[in-house]
Amino acid sequence: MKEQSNIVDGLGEKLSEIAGDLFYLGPEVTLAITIILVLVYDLLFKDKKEVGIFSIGFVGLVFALVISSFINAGTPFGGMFSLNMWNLTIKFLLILGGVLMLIMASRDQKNINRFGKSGELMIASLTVIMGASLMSSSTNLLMIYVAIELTSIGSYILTGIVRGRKRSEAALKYVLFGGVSSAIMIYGMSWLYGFTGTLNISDPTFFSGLSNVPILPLSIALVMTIGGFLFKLSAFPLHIWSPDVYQAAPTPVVALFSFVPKVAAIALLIQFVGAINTIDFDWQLWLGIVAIASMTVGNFSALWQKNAKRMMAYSSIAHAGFLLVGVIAFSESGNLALLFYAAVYLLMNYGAFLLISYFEKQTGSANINKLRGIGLDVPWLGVLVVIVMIALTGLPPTAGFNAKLLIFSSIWESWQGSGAQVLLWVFIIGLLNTVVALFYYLRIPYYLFFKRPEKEIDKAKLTSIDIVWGTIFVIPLLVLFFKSDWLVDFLNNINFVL
Amino acid sequence: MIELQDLISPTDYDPMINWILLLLGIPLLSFISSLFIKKNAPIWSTFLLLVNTGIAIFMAFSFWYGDSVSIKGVWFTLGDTVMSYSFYLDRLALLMIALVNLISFLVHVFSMEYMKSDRNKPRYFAYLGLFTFSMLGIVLFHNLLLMFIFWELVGFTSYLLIGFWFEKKTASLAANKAFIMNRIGDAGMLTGLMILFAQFSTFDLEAVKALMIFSEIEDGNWVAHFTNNGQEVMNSLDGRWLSAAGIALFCGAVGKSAQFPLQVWLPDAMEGPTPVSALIHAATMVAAGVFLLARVFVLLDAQALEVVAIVGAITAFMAAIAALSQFDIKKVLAYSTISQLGYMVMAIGVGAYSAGLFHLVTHAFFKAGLFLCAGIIIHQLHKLHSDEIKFNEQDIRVMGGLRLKMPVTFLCFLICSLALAGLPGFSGFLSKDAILLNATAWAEIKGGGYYIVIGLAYASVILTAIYIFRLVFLVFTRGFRLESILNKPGLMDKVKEGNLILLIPAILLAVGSISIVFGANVKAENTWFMQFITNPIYLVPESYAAFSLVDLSEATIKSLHGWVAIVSISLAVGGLVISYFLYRPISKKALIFQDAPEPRGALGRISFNHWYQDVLYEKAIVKFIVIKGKALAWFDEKILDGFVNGLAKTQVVLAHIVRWFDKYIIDGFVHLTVSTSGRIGQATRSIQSGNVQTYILSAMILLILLLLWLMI
Amino acid sequence: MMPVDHLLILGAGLFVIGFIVVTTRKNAIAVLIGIELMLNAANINLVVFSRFDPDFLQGQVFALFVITVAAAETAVALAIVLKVYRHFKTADLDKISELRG
Amino acid sequence: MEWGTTIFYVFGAITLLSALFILFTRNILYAAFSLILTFVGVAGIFVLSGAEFIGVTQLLVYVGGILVLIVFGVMLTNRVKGQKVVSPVYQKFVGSIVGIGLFMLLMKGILEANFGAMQWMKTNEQQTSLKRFGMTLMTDYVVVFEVIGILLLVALIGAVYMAGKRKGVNDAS
Amino acid sequence: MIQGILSYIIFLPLIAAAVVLCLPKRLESSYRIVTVVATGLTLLLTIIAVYSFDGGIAENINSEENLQLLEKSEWFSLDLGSLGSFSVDYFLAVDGISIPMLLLASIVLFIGAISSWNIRQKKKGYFALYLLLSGSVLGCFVALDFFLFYLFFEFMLLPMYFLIGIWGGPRKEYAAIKFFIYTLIGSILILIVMIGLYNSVYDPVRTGAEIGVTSIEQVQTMVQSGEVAREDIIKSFNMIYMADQANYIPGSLLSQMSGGEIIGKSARWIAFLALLIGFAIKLPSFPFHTWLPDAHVEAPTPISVVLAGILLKIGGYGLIRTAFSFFPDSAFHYSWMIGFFGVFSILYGALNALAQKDIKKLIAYSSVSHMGFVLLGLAAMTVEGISGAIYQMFSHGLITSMLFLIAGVLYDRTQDRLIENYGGLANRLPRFTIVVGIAFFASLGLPGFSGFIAELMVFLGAFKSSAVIGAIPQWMPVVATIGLILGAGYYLWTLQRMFMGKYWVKKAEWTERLKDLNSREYLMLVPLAVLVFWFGIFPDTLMSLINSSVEGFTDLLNQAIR
Repeated sequence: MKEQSNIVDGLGEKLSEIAGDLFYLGPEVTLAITIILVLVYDLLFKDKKEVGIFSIGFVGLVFALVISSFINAGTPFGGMFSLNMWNLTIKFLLILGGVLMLIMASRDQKNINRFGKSGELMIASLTVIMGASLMSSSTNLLMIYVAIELTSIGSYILTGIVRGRKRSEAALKYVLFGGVSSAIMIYGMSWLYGFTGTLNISDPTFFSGLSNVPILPLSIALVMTIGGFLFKLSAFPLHIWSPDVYQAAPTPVVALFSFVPKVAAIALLIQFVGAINTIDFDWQLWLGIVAIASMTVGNFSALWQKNAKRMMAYSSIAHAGFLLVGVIAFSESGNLALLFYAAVYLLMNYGAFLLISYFEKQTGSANINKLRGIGLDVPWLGVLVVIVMIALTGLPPTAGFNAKLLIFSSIWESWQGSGAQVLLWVFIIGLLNTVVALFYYLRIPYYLFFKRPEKEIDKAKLTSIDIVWGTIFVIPLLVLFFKSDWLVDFLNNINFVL
Repeated sequence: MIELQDLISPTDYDPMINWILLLLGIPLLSFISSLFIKKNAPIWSTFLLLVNTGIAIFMAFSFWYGDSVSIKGVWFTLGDTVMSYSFYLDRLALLMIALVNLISFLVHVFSMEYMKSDRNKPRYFAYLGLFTFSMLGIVLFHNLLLMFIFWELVGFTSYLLIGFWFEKKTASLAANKAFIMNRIGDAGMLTGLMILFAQFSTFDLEAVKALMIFSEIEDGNWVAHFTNNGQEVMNSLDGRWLSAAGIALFCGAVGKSAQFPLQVWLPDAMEGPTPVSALIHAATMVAAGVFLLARVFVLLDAQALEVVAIVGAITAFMAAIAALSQFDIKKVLAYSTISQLGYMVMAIGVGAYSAGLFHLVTHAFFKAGLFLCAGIIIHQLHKLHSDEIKFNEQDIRVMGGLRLKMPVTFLCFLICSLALAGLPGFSGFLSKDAILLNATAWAEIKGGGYYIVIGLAYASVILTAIYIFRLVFLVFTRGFRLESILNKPGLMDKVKEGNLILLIPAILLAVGSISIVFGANVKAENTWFMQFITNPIYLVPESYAAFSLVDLSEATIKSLHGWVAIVSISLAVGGLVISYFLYRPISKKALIFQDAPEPRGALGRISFNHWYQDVLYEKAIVKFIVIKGKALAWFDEKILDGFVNGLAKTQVVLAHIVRWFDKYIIDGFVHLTVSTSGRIGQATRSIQSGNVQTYILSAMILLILLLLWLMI
Repeated sequence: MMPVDHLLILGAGLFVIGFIVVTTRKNAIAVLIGIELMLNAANINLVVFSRFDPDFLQGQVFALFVITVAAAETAVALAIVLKVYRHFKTADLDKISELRG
Repeated sequence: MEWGTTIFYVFGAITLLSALFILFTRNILYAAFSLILTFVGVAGIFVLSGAEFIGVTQLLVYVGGILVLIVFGVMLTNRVKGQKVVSPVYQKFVGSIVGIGLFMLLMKGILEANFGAMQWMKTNEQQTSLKRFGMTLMTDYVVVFEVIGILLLVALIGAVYMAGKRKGVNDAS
Repeated sequence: MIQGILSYIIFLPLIAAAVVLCLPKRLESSYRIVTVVATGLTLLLTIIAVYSFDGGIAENINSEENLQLLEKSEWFSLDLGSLGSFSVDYFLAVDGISIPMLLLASIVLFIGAISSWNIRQKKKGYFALYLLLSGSVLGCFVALDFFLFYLFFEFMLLPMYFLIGIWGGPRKEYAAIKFFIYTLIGSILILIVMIGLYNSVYDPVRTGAEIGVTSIEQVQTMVQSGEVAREDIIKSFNMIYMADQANYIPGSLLSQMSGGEIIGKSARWIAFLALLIGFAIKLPSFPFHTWLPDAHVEAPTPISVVLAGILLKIGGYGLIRTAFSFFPDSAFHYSWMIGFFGVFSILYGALNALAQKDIKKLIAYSSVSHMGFVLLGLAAMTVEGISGAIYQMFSHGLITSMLFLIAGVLYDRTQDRLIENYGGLANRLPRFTIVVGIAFFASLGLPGFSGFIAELMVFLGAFKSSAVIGAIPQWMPVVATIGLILGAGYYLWTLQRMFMGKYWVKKAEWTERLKDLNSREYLMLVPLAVLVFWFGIFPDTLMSLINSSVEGFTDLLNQAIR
């Protein structure tokens, strides 16, 4: 850090340092540029913008993806970010999530219109991804706040921008809930600042500052701060907004919501709990309860949902709980398991939403009741649905099983190491939750295959390319079960660099 | 220390095995082939049985004086335990194969005529073949496990044969009853097998006997010492298991030999064809229990033997009482059979091993004879059936005076009856006398209440004479009561004597019931049978063997010899006389016998209903089990499954609770509090889900709660 | 100078008032006002702490950004409120609750 | 008591009272205008705490920007034809209970934490210069600054798009 | 011997499933041919495998040397950082415990395929699912890597779920869901233990390779004494290693030496209980059996056959292979309870069967009763008991398949399964009656049939147990003999009500539909009957395969208890 007396001295140095560090934010910069490009394109052309907007967005994202894989670990901008291979991988996954969302959106004319007629939806999506990508690596409370807000505002827009009574309602709820959550979070952050005098959580003074604070104010501050993260993670108790939003928003957008902000928040939590570990605050217990509650509430509430997307919202709440398990494990293996889980979750969740969007396309609604008997007409799609649902439940032979296996193994290991009861409960309740999960995940295949169709549905709407895409989304789930070492070794190589 | 493997190791090739296999193979062939060749099945299987009988008799004669032959082999291995099989041919076995084959053959012959008009003849003869096979199996194998297997097979064949006319509901029910009652006994026997196996690790009877000698009672524990493959083995069980083993094995006999309390199946088993009754339910299968007891005799300890004796005596007495008042000719004979089996069992129980077996053999002849005679009568009366003439041809109330029309049958029946009653000159006297002699000696030694046991036995003697001569008088003397019942005089003339195929077996069996066959001596111990088949040496650890058989046979018997014979003869004659006065041709009872009602007096009812044992079982046990089953099914369906469904429901409820939680605690916790604080009006207006403010509120509440949790 | 604690209590008071406004006012815009109050409460804290952090002024910077973001958020929120109003003809949140369950 | 301290308390009182007024009034317009007062109070506190720039920004952005937005919002979403723009109140009871509980909790936290005694605060307070502030903003926080730019841009586009009458992405439903 | 024969056995049905999926709809009638041929070839391969199996070489159940037809190659290996690394092997092999199960599975699957001949609707789905089911069932019995085992174990559920749920009876959905949920709860418990186990067990061979020591014993002593660094320890899913207590990482929760505890109870006990419940659900034992009657009643005939014939056996096999092998000490500790549940199931199932009106339900409850013998035999922990349990599984598989086929024969003709709706069928269907008689008497344990041998062994072993090893008291087998009587009771009663007496059926039109067995039905029933006879008369056919492995297994139990 610089001498205070001579501020202007070293400015040049500082600026060049900033310029040098800029590469670390390559993906974000790329996304920002893409946003501008989309905007400009949107302004320049009047009609038939679909191809242009899609290709700009796509190219931008892919470019960001490529760049993200070239970045090295480091702590650019004076410790505002802490990039390690782990959260770079997360970043990669986040951007990949964006790419896949675009692909999913391009499978449906309705969504093509939504995204392509005008650039806003694309811009907002890119913003969400950019925010999430920043979120995943920032170690500065201010940066965290801004990143979360960036993601949030993008999400509000994504929810609200498409017309519709329900969408507007959902967006309003979202924005109000989000506003309060972020207010709570920064209130907590302000205390943390008060405790430590620094916003940089990787700064040693942050940690030492926290160590001297009595437990009650410390807990208040941490709970409020983490509360803001939980909002992005849509974990209990700040999950309540998500079913409404998921039900209303366009399916590809929901897919984005269910992955990108969540995983970013998990990455953030990992950084954060790393900074507050071993102080008085028993964050493992706290997050453990949150994880258990998320899994339980998510799974149980999903049981009797009639709308597939709403059901998936609860499912994603439950998965937030599962992801939290990896955080709680708080170990190298836990992080690895989280990466694996995140990758698999990306695939299965996107797969699920893609297939739901197909059915939506076919039946015009995401209502599970409408799916009666379709499985027999489009058997291959039905099979894909079964695989995805099994993966989401976490049963073999899908990668969902390996993901659960790894993540629960890591919590087992942590428990063996520390003997903290909460870890055992997380372990047991988490696994038992799978049974509950099966109930509702199987409802979709159940309706697809067991129920008599109500009426003849128009099958012509699905093209073979749709099927191929569905397959491409789903098959890795099987492959990664049988050769999960491919992914794990890949992730391990990354970790070794760390 | 004795080596187990030496005892059970396979023997070298012995040509005897061929004979044995032949003996077993021919009936099996008869069974299988009869099923396929249909038309000529009766003659074919009878022929096969003739061959087999020939072989059996040939074997009996040629090997009688030789040493016992033992052939062993390995059936299968279970871990390092060798499950061996072994054949054992001693005199008892030789005698039994001859007896079984002979009677089976005679019954085959008889059946050719008796079952002539039945379209399921091949099946019938197949069953007979299977039965003979299984019965011979019991006799030839000298391994408890294999005996048990054939034991069950015999029960199974009996089930098939009792239920042969399966269209009759009573027949199928009787078959079930027989099988289940046998199964109960078998379950007990299986327990015995478990105990012996746990102790000796083998089922080979010879080996078990040899090892039994080396077992000891130590501190109330029954310890078996031996080496197995050179390794020392010390198996120890509580001493009471020794008695339990004996009693458990006896359970098998109780089932098969129709002893109290499982004897109820035998009277019902008369639903089967009469020749079957003669073969299975009189001569052979029911005697298998006695045979088994004889085989394991040396393994039974004092307690077990006591139980055997008491059960035998009780059975003998109860069945004899029951036989007094039956109207069905076969039922009388059935109860008689039970009673006589009770004698045999009691004989084993009192240590009269050879006497019991002797009675087995004599009884086989005269009881089979009685059944076949009854069969002839039934068969011939059945021919009277026509469109207008319908009656129960087994009911003695319709019979009478048949002596005139069926003289040969009458003669045979009479001889067998005399043998049954135990009058001198007939085989029954010899064996019964031997049993009573031993039993009396036994009671002498034991004293006290044990006299009651032999009291029952003596009482049965007189009762036997009464019921069997009741039968003789009512069936063969005075007029044909069917005429007066149906008001059709001259019906008597239509009754014919049975043809030779029917008669010859009966005649042969009757001849076998004359005592000369077993030696021209009035003293049982002087018969060739008692000479050759002698009491074995007792093997049970000494402290558990309460008395010495040697004492019993030598000293006491001699002193009792004279008067036991006298008492038994006078009792039999007394019975004959009573019977004569009650049922003689001109007695009051005989005159109106066609209208004889079911007995009304207490004793009569007990007798007629066989001590109400069936009723008791039906009411108490069967009902209980069925109700229990139903209750359990209900439990299973409603409670257990309901519980699980309940769990699922709970899950639903839980889901609802959670949703409710989501909705009312997360939404409505607020409202709840609102309403409790008296603002119901506002609450009703505001109870609305989907409200973002309640979301926020509840999220905050939950956050605070979580925070407080941490603080606690 | 006012003691730090007093200012913090003022912040806390503002935060709670904002929270109560958020949860009890039916009107969506009133809720937004509540949120602004909560944000201001946090800002007070930040600025107060920033007094002790003269080198880097992190609290002040934070407060500045909070204000900015709040502005952006309010803009978006109001746009959404208008949108909702077009559909529901009301801004009362208790009437905007079709998504539920 | 010094002057400065008194003014502090005055601003504090303004803030708190006007906030309470917001809490108790039902008229949203009153609330909105009362909010001005709150903001002014807060701005005063900012200025007195040595954050003049933030104070000014507070006034500019909040009073000049947000509040105008809010007032417009009120106008647009209520047919203001003479009658009062009232926002009904509900779940007052629970809301207040939770609020008061929260306040107690925060109070307790503040008192227990004893912020005044924090180690890092031992250094004496110093006046800060705007220049330093600017430097910090443009060096240490330049990324945030840029990101905020994007955020504002996006928010603006989104808000305009959503608020626009005939605009909004077409959708059949 | 064919190299990799076990893989062929597993993959043949899977490939056939793919073939069925690829065949166009116009070749619909060929699906069943493909299925029958594939399962038939599987059976053939299995017979070759059994033939080449040497029953005499097993010494110690927990060493790989006694395994035969071994195929082992690394499937994947994950390095989990702080968790250490673990490897999952593609590890197939058979020993004396699995080879009878494999044989049984092949036989029953083949019979089931034949019995699927007249499935009429949605053939492609049916046969593909059936073949998938076949592959996973077979895999379950030969997989010796816990991960692989679990894969097959779980993968069985889905095809079963659909087979019951789509082709089942009126309440198929309910039954399918119930089946799935029950089994899934079980498998979650198994999964929990599996995670605990692989975190506690290391692979001595790979670990040795890591530290450069070749002798397994040396590696084991080094690990036990803590000479090997934690990161060098390679964890393993290998079930054979898990059965050797020396392969537990010292200090790990499930290690016998370290005596880890969960909530104050021995962790090993709890793990054992979890496995026990997991497999007892599958077995099924009281009180986890209530899914069985529903699943059986609603499932189509071939699926009932497979379900009762094989799937239940996975419960028993799993107990032997996992719970008892890994935690012999806990097994001993809980043997009384296991034995009690065994006896209770025997009586409970039998009494329930007595009260059933539906013949399929009756058979289902009789399965509960018969599988109680498996538990009893296992609880005995003696050679006889465990051999008996295995034999009982094998024999029950054959007999119960026959019984369900019989129920199917009747159901095919009249679409009715109520016992009270029939009477005197022996008059009209004499041959069928003979087959029914054979099946019933075999099931009630008549000597000469395989069931008798099995039950006998269980009884002998259970009675011996208290003296030899002290596991279960003598009264248990004695009480269990009541089960034999009740078994006779319900079978004979059913036989009497349905087949004896005057011919009578509820609806007149059934009469013409009630034809005696056709040749396809003979093809299924006669071989089964012959096998039931064969294994009742020549037990050595099977015993020679399993003896030495069972001895090795009991040695393992004995060592652990001492």
